[in-house]
Amino acid sequence: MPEMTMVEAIRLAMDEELARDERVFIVGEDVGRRGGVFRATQGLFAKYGEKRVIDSPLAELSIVGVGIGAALYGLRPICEIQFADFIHPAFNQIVSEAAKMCYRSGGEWTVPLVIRAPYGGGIGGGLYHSQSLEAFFAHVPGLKVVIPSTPQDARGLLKSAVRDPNPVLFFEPKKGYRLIRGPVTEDEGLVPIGPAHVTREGSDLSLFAYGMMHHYALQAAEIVSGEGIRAEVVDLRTLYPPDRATIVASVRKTGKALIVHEDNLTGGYGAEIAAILADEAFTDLDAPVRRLCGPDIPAVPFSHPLQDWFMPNPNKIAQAMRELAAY
Amino acid sequence: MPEMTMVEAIRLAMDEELARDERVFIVGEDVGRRGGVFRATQGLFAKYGEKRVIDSPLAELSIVGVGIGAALYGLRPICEIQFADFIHPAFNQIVSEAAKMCYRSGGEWTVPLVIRAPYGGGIGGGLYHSQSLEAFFAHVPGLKVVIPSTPQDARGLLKSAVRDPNPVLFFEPKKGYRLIRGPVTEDEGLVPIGPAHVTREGSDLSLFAYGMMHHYALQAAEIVSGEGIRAEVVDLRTLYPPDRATIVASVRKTGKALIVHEDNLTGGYGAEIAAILADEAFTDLDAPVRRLCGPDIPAVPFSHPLQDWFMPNPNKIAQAMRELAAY
Amino acid sequence: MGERRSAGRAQRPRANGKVKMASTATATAPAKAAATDLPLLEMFSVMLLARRLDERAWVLHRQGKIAFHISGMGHEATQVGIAYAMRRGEDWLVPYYRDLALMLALGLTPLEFMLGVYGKRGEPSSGARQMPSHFGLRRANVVSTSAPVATQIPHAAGIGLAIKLKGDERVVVTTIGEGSTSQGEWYEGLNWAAVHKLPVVCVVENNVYAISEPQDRQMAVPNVADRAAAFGMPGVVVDGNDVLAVQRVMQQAVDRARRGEGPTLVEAKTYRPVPHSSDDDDRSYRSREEVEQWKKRDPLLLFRATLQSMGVLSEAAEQAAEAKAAAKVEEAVHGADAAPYPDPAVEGLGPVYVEEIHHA
Amino acid sequence: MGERRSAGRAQRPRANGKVKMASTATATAPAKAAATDLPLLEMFSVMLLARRLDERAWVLHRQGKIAFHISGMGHEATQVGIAYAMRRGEDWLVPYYRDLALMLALGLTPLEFMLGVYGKRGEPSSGARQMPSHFGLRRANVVSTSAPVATQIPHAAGIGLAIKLKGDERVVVTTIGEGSTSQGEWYEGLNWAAVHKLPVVCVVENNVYAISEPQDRQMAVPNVADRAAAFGMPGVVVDGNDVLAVQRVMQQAVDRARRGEGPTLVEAKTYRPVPHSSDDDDRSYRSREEVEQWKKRDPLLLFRATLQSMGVLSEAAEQAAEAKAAAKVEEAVHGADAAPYPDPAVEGLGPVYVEEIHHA
Ligand SMILES: Cc1ncc(C[n+]2csc(CCOP(=O)(O)OP(=O)(O)O)c2C)c(N)n1
Ligand SMILES: Cc1ncc(C[n+]2csc(CCOP(=O)(O)OP(=O)(O)O)c2C)c(N)n1
Ligand SMILES: [Mg+2]
Ligand SMILES: [Mg+2]
Repeated sequence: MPEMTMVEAIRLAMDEELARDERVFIVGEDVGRRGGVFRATQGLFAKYGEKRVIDSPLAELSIVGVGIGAALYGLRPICEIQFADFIHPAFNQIVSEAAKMCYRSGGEWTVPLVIRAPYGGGIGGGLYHSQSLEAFFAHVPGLKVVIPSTPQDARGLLKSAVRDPNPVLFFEPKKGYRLIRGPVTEDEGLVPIGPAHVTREGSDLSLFAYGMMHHYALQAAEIVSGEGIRAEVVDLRTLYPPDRATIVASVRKTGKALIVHEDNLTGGYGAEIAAILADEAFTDLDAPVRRLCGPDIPAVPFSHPLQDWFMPNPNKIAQAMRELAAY
Repeated sequence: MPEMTMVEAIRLAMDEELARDERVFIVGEDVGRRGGVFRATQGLFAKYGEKRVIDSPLAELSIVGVGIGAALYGLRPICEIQFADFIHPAFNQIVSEAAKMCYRSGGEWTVPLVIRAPYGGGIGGGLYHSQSLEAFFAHVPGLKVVIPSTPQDARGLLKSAVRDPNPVLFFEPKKGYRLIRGPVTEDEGLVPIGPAHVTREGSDLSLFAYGMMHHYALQAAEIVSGEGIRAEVVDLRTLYPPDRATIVASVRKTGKALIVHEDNLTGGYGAEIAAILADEAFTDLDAPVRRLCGPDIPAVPFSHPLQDWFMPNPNKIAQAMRELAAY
Repeated sequence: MGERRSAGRAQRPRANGKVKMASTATATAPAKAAATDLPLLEMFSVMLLARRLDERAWVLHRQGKIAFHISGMGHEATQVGIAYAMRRGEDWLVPYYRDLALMLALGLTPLEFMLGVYGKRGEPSSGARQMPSHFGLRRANVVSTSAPVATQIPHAAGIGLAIKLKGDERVVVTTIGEGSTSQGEWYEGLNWAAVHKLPVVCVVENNVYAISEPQDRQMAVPNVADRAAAFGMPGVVVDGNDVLAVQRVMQQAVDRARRGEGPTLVEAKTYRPVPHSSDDDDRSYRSREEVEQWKKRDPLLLFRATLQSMGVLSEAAEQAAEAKAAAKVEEAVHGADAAPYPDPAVEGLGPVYVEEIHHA
Repeated sequence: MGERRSAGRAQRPRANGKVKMASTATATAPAKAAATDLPLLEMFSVMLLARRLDERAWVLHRQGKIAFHISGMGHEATQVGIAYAMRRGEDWLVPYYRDLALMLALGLTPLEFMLGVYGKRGEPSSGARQMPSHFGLRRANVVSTSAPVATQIPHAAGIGLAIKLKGDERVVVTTIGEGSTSQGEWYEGLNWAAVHKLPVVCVVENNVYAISEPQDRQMAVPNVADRAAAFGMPGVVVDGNDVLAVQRVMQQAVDRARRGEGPTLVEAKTYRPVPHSSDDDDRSYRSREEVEQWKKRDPLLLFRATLQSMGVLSEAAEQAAEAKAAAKVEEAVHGADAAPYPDPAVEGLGPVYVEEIHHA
């Protein structure tokens, strides 16, 4: 079983899908000769040519809008947004158009589109190259929102996204592009969109996370296991629609929940997890539902001490776990 | 004390602010001669002229973007978005620019801007003239998000918004524009941005709502009061930053919470309220935190039976209250 | 000639929003010659049907039978001219809410339109989920459209890109109001079409107003077609009240696109003689005299006169067309009146997602 | 003449992204005449300082002392030409990330720049909250800028609107890359400026590439200035490597704006001789030969030659300027190196909101 990095797994998934289905094409800024600023599409332009890997104008709303049009015609576009932070110009196309097309036409028109966007902080990117934007979109019926945290999931979920008849927003934890290595199976390796993944079993409390934070959660769980705290870790993977059953089942077992994300606390994705638990797992809860998130400031600041202060990390998570376990 | 409708109170507030401060101006589609499609600016063009009430091109991102520029120069723009549903093209300007300007410049540059937008369903507007969009914005540090539910609050909060040195998103419950009448005091009538308002005291459960839903909540509370259920009703008014203290204090007293909004349930604003309660009021909760919201479909459908099915109403709320009270 | 390149003589809207219409005196002569291949009476009938249906919708609204109507009145020549330059069953359309005549020409039935107006089950655009006239018709390659203006333009570019990538010999036509060309969406979509030389024709139905705002609140150029220079594509102005002139200009643009020579921006100058929608009151922003002026250039009257002068439209034929339209309208209203409303458990709940795509 | 109206002879970038530069042989002669009023040596010194600071930032990056650098190299003539057409303390600027020379000309100190590059406390644009070169300088009327491209253009229009509404005699200048003109934000912002005849000058610093994408991936017109036709404003192409030509064109545009005659789109054709940023590797998208070509048109060398031929720049004066620049760079690096980092409790926590506005 080959080992590879996140970005290699993502590239592999696109390579496989381009080879499998001639309707698939990639469109975005610098995805062609340049192979993408993170090299996610490296080599694909040379291999598949300029009709399959298309350098777009520097204009996100039309990257998505043109993708929608091509999808309506029957193609399977993969749109790359260079940094998630630059997805906002396309907000109207994503929320008003891609997400609502199926419902508004009674299923007559559908948008089989993937939007890939590197997201997240800790890479010295400052306010506009570090954002976590899942909360904006994990609220939009008609969209699916996926965040993988391992190479195997990245490949398998991206392939599923390309084959999905609905629009899928695929946020990639860019800090993990090269940092995270892992095995990738040699089979088709599809991972279904929908189910969360319990990546560590435990009985004392449940840790919910995704993307880079899922790795930190696992590390934190390891740290506190030496102190006798048996944490269960759930990699949410598909944020929208949320996998309510897995989330609730975990807290049924552990009675305590800590949710971790990089995005701001207030109105963040963790709020929905907490709300699900406060309703559906109410009688199982033995402690307040806790959230460890980015502070409520506009985004991750640039200078290193500020960035470090903003970002959750294994030690901060471990500390929150200790407090929760002691509750 | 004069009685007036919501839209009259909103117009009055703008009239007063235009008269008070010559830096204030209005910009938006059809706000001039036409007086706005809801007549919110009626008469102001005639009274203040085309330099204070400016018909913009049909382009929301630049309505907001130009407003930001004018605010940076020292003016006090009130931008009207004709329907909240059409705010999405301006998402980038609001979220990347207006909200982050102050922080990113260390307070050197600030954006004293008001964005008014009629929102909400029940008016036969279908998918794109009925949306409730507060959840997208009540997650953005640097913005304030306000939703009034009475003429007095509408006037007082809008005047405060115009005087606020920060960008304020002011969502107006358009179904209530003419439906809701109420007294408006003859004094300055400022209502501070920030505090929620307990509009009915009760001890059995807390109802959290805003905009049109606040009225329905009051009506529902009245319905069930005959059955011996004493509901407390909280009009949230300022959604962001949320008034955590008032929210938690109410549930400290009642032990139960029902949150009502028109917007989709999953990832809606109610999730944050539930999350706050699941953390800070955990030991006070006697029942699951319940949310009564629009279903998770893209938006309010047009045809009347579909619209009625989508929208919360006093009876639906009363029923949810009975269930919660009986828990 | 009813059309001209945009660089030609300017047609500057005055501050009060009035546009001096280009004279069409010279437009009909060459049009007649070229028009012989066209099914002129059929075109007239579609325009007439659109007008009568539209008028009836206003009446239904006044009677309180329907909640909302947004009208295509005045735009019939532009739209039927567009339709008769397209290859049915081949070419694609990404329309906007005024395109009733265009939709009828492409196969929308009067009953289907009325079902939409009534918000009844079976309305093909959206199953009555959307407001009326938010068109879409899969069987006719007409893409579903929404309310936020200009979002359709990038879609048209994307369809054009897909046509090109697949090597199909198709063209995609998209329509939009002149006010909506102020949106960045319009600019970005047409820029794509130009950069990639896509088979896209964008028709701006310039009716002088965007709700209350006259053209000069939207742009500092006299013609929308002047904006084509920004993209490096041809821009053509045509008299939108002259169906044959529009048809001819569109045929050139569509043929050009099909030959792989790239997109064209067509501006059809017309007028909206009724309020923006049933929610609008246009008295605050324009005079009655200005509106009355329009009647002299009512596209239906102009086309009737042309056909009469060509000897194509006898009085009997016109009466027959009127009778047929009236019957169709009546039938549609009855059908829609009798039709059931959609059911929340069916049309309400979904589909938010699909499991499989059955088409395309 | 170093400039020309955009309708003039086309300067089509070839598919490989190369642009044939307009000859400036005729540009210097009239420039010299007009230039006598300008502080030529000062202008040269600013260009030189910008270049040396910029070079040092690349070195610091290679040494691992700083995390990121985005360069203005090659753009010095364009930017200093802009600055010397503006009224300091009066006119406003909404810049973009390449504008180091422009910022220095308007009063940013070398230390302030270096504090930004090091992410140190006291950096005036953002207190080191933003990445380096995301300029902003309240005391010089330079608005804070962000990373998403083109968002600054509507701001400039809004500042122009405010200037006009207040009746001030000011002009707002805004800069942007050619690739970023593909954004709807750019279109909408300039459209506003045109419709309302605002005192706005938009300068496109056309360096042929947007990261890896040559101009022809962004637009099907040979000149960005051609796009001015869409707005009904003048579009001017100028040799962006010729500081005096830029200054002259800018002076005309700024004067025009100040007279209330409306906005101008200026396209300065230049080149980026270095990678997009310290994160970029440009070898995948252009040849070394192409980059080498640039050296012949390095704006610093061109201006030096001009000044020498004018007899304004002696060898001694040049050496003095170099020595001064070197000393300033050294001092700035030392200052930044020694400066403290920002403190999360201070610069991290806020201000997210303000209670009161102390300015404007
Ligand atoms: C993004 C957006 N903003 C505002 C509106 C509200 N609105 C609906 S139609 C319209 C005017 C459109 O004018 P124009 O483009 O000229 O088309 P016309 O209606 O005149 O045919 C406006 C402002 C909208 N539908 N979408
Ligand atoms: C909205 C947005 N999308 C993408 C980016 C990433 N990005 C940064 S600079 C750049 C290229 C800009 O090219 P151009 O406008 O020509 O300016 P130049 O850098 O060449 O001066 C891109 C794609 C961004 N900053 N903002
Ligand atoms: Mg119009
Ligand atoms: Mg460039």
